[in-house]
Amino acid sequence: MEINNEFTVQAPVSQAWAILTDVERIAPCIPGFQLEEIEGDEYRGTMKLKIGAVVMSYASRLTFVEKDESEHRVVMRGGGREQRGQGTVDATIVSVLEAAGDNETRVNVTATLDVTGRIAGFGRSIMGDVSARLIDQFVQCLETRVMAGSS
Amino acid sequence: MTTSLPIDHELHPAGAQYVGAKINRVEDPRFLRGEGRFVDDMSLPGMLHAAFLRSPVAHANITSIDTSRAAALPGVTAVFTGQDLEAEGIQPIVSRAFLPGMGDNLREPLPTKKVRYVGEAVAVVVADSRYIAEDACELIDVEYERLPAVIDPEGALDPGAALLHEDLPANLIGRKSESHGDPERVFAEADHVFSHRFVHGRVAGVPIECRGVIAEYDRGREGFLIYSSTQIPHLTRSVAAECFGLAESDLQVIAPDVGGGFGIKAHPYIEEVVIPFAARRIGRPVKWIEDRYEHLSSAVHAKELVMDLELAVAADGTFLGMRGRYNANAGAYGCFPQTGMVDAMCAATLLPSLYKVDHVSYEILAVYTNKCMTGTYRGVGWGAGHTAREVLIDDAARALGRDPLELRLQNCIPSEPYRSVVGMNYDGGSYQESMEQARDALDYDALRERQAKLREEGRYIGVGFSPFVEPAGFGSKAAAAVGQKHQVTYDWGSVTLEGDGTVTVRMGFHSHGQGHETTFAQVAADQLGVRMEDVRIKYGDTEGVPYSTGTFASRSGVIGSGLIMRAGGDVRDKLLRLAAHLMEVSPADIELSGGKAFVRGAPDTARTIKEVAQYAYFGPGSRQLEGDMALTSTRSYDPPESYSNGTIAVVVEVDPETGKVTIERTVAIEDCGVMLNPTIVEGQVAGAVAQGIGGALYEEFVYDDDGNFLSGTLLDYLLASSMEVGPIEVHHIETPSPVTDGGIKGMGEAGTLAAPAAVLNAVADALSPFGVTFTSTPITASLIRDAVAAKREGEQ
Amino acid sequence: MKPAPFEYHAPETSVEAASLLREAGGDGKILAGGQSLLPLMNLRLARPSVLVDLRRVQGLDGTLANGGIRIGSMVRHGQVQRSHEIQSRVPMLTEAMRHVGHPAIRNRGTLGGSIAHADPAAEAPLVAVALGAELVALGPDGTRTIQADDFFQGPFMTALADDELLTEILFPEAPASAGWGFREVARAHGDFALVAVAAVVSVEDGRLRDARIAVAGAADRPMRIAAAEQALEGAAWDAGTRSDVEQIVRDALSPAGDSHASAEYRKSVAGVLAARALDDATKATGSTA
Amino acid sequence: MRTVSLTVNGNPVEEEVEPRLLLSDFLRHELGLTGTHVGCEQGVCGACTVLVDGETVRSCLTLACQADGTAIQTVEGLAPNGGLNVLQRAFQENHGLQCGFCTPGFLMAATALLERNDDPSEEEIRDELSGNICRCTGYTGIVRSVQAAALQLREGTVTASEGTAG
Repeated sequence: MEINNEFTVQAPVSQAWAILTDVERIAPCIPGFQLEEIEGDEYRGTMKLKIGAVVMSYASRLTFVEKDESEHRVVMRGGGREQRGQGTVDATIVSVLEAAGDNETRVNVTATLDVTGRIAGFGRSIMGDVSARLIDQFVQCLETRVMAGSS
Repeated sequence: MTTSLPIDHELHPAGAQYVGAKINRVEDPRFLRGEGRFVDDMSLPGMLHAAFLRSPVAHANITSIDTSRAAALPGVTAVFTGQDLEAEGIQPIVSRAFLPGMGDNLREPLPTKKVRYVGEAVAVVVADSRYIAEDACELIDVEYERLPAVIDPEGALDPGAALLHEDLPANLIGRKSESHGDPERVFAEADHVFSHRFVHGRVAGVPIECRGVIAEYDRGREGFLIYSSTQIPHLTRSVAAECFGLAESDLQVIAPDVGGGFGIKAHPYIEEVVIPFAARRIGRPVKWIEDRYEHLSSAVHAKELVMDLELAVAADGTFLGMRGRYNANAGAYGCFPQTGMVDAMCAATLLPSLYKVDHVSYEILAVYTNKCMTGTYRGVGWGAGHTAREVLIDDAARALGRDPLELRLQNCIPSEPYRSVVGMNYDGGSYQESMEQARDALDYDALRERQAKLREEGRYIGVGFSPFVEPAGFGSKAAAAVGQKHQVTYDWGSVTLEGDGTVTVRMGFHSHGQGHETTFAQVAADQLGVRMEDVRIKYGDTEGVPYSTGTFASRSGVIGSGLIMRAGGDVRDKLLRLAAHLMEVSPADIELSGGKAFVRGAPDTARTIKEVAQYAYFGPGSRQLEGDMALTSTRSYDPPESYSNGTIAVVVEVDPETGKVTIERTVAIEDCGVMLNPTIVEGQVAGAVAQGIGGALYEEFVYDDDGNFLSGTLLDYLLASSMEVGPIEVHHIETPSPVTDGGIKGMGEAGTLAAPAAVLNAVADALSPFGVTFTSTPITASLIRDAVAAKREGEQ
Repeated sequence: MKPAPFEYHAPETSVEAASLLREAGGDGKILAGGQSLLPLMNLRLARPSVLVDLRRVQGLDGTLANGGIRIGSMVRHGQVQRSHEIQSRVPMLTEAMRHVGHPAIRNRGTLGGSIAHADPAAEAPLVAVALGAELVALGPDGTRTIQADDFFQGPFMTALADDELLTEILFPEAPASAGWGFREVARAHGDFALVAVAAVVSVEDGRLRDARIAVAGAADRPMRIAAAEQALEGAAWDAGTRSDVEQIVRDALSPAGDSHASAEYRKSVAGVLAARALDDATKATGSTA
Repeated sequence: MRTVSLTVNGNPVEEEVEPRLLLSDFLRHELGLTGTHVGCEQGVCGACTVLVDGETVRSCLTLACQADGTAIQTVEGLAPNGGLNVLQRAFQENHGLQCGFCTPGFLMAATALLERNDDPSEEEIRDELSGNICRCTGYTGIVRSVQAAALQLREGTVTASEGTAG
């Protein structure tokens, strides 16, 4: 499943880049994510996905696969495994930043998701809606909290 | 209807009163009181409960399994993986190759190296309760190394496709081509050639009782007692014995009351090996009851076929030739004993059906993919192939401006026995008459008038016909006729007159809804002149009944009745001699009826059969009779090919804007030769039709491109309810088979085989103003509406 | 397929229930009828560590009519369906109940449970949105009223906090001039809706007024189609308006396709059902528009 | 563990149960009433239908502790004298069952229907039973059975829940 999202933040590209490549600063904005430890380039924590009564907890890790500052392109790979149960989530997230004005940056995020386990067998497709909503929350948080606090 | 047949005994001996009558079922009261005994109703002393951990991924190497956290959970007795079974030398289940170039398929009871579909069992937990066993499954840590999933059957043979079985050169299960007549020529010369690619959806029988196994190990005798919800207790015993390296009689397999089968329970399964293994290791009985997710994801699926069909037609509508290519998406393993070839072979060999075509060719192949293995489901590949063919014929009729029923009648074979070009020996039937009877039952002309009138009001009704022949009474010859020569069947049964005058029939044919306790009692009672209530039909326990390949493929009625007629006839002869001896007359003068033996024409001479039996068992005088006087006989029967036939017609109304289909009427004409009990025939037809309607409109197992299984609940895999199915009218024609014992033909699958084509044709007929045709099943509301919309847009 | 273990409480007051939820710290769930929750628990998709059963809580199972009608959250679907009082005041709700599962499900499932579950294809949330219901939530700090439009926030997501429970649903009194329509297409009888549409509209002097149109099954929540409502304001219900509304509804939605129906199907059928529901609604007003 | 006390087929029952125990498992495995069958545990098939205070309920979607204080009727309670009641007999006479696994659920659903309405139309019968799945009969025999039972109830003096020796 591929999810595409584009948003703008009120900050110049260089500043946006610095924030978006800093896991410790963006972690609080990832809905349900609790950063627990950092080892080298790997960030580990718990990702709790809540869709009404359905709650999935994943032991998760996040690494940067690519950080190309000249192209303002960053690729992250995340993976998680259900803490109870056998399901997994793997995500490759490609973000490309582009100046949209003096103090404005357009961020294009493409996430490729690979979900297994019982949640993946949910016949009615709500994962798209859920993911879109999670990304909305993430962006909103990013805009209000991080960018506001850093400018 | 009486018949004169080349058999050793009559179905209706003098005095017979039961066969052919509508008789209420004798097995019903226990089910109606909730006193049936299904596997999950059993409890053995000290019994533990098992749950399986199943693969969440479609294709992966197992790099490690850590069961320590699970084993440490309070209430857990043991956790076993494939390594544990391998260490004790438990052998894989083998489905054997039977074509050149085909390889055996070996399935480890629990995989040691790889998982090949979502839902495949990886480990088993045994605990004090199922609840705890499921808790523990969540604590097993399995590391998987993901491999690409092979989902599309057409891509499965690409050189770059991931290989499912490393011991095989490719994902090919088997391939076979046949050509009869000169199809190349007739296709080149034909005035019209119609063709389509038809994709039949993946479906299954989905009985309301899931599977289940209880196993107990007898350490002293080194043998197993296994309860299983199966249609085939003897084959299950054979396979389990082989896996354990034990003699057949070291295992006792009991199939108690079984809550529906439909072919799904006609295969041995890995749980029938793993649960006994666990019971042996632990030394206590272990129960596993398949839950609905396990059933939907891991009990055999069926009928997923990609079919390319061509029909060559002359200018006057005569069918000249048919060609087909059948590619079965057979899933990850080969089912025992048919292998994944079963659906494609069945579909292909029935290609000409009841049409006079002299030029037919087909290619059959089946491929391994990362889905649940396929096996048998009522109507098997016959149904899928039938749907593809009958839909193409309707498309052809529309294109030619011909009435679909007239076009079929024009090309239909005669009623007499007929050898089809591919070599099937139809034993005669009512091929044309059944179509005519369906037409009359519907009042066809009036229906067409109503259709035209309603269309003016913007309402769309349609009618679809689906005439069929159904291979039935499946013995070795029928198996060979559908390309399954390797599937030798073997069935025997015994009839015994007990010392109290009651009759015991012992057979391996399990009954899980078919009503054997009634129909076979009818046959046996008529053979021995006893009252039905004095007959007991025993089945299901490998210790108690003779060997049988089991109940599937509409075989029990023909073979079971034949066995009873043969063995019962033997006992009858002895009974007549005994009665004659007792009554001091000639055996030729004795008539048996209503539980009495009497001199023909002199009912007041009657002695009860109980008296005669007691005379045999306990009366010293009977010892004066010479020869073997055991009042029991065991006989086998492997019948010739026989074929039921009939026509199903469906009337629907379709809402083109929402795609909603309402089934207004279903008419089923059934000719299964001599009927044992019309009530049961009607029940079988109606039930099969309902499953056919389900397959046409609602049912499908869906996998996404990664091999995730999307149909794990009955909200996803939708079964038709009383609101969707609607009333089903059954009409009978009775054309006795000239080749089987008693003229009986097997029945029970035709509705599932033939109803989907009737539904698809009816919907397409309703929507003919839009020019909609269908090339897949199921035709969901979404598919129907979207097809109409595509046609409307195309016009704009 | 058995539920994971949980702690079970059956309090006698809603206040007690709310404080139990607060103590559970986000891992608690309310058990009302259980007809949505228990299947998820059996599948272990839901695994609350604390279950707060409302069966003994007083005062949640009544209805009170006063112009509109207040329905306690524990009133069961079957009771809603059979209530003459509800039928006379909120007939759309009565009609919608016919489509909720099957009799045995309706005998247990509750109106409040269904609304709090917020299945985007469910009937009760759709009717709540279409009729502008007010939802009363009770938490440890007291009660608050939430408009239906604000209550549903996403698939199975609501404005209820982790320690709040729904106690009452308040359906406003419908104007005498209003008519209603409810249309649903499901794959099979009693199955969840592929698409459902609820519409209310008044007719004054031959013109449509105050239309409310809501769609279920074609978005992440029951969704009002404001553009269609505006287009109807002051219009006559003729073939042109009908086809405009059908198109507007279709264009307002961007549902996802899944194994049950395509995205295009859901959009298009939402439009079709909206038009049909408005046919019913305008007809029910008894006036010609 | 929680204590539940209730009546089952008129008999008082008091048992300690784990909160997560499903009512279906409680009836089948704690009380030994195995006539109530489990077909999906997803609330779809209806095989586990029992009457709780006279109303049909999916016992797989009910916790045993939710049944505290209720009166439950299962298939075993339909004809306590070991015979068949009117409805059960109608099922036998109209071929309303084949494998018999879904049958107890259908009997309970039909009992609830006939208690409310002894003259249901075919449409009403089909609607009322649509929450129960039968994979064998195509429903034809089941609908006919309920119609036959309704006719007998209208003509006779028995009620649907009364057991009459068969």
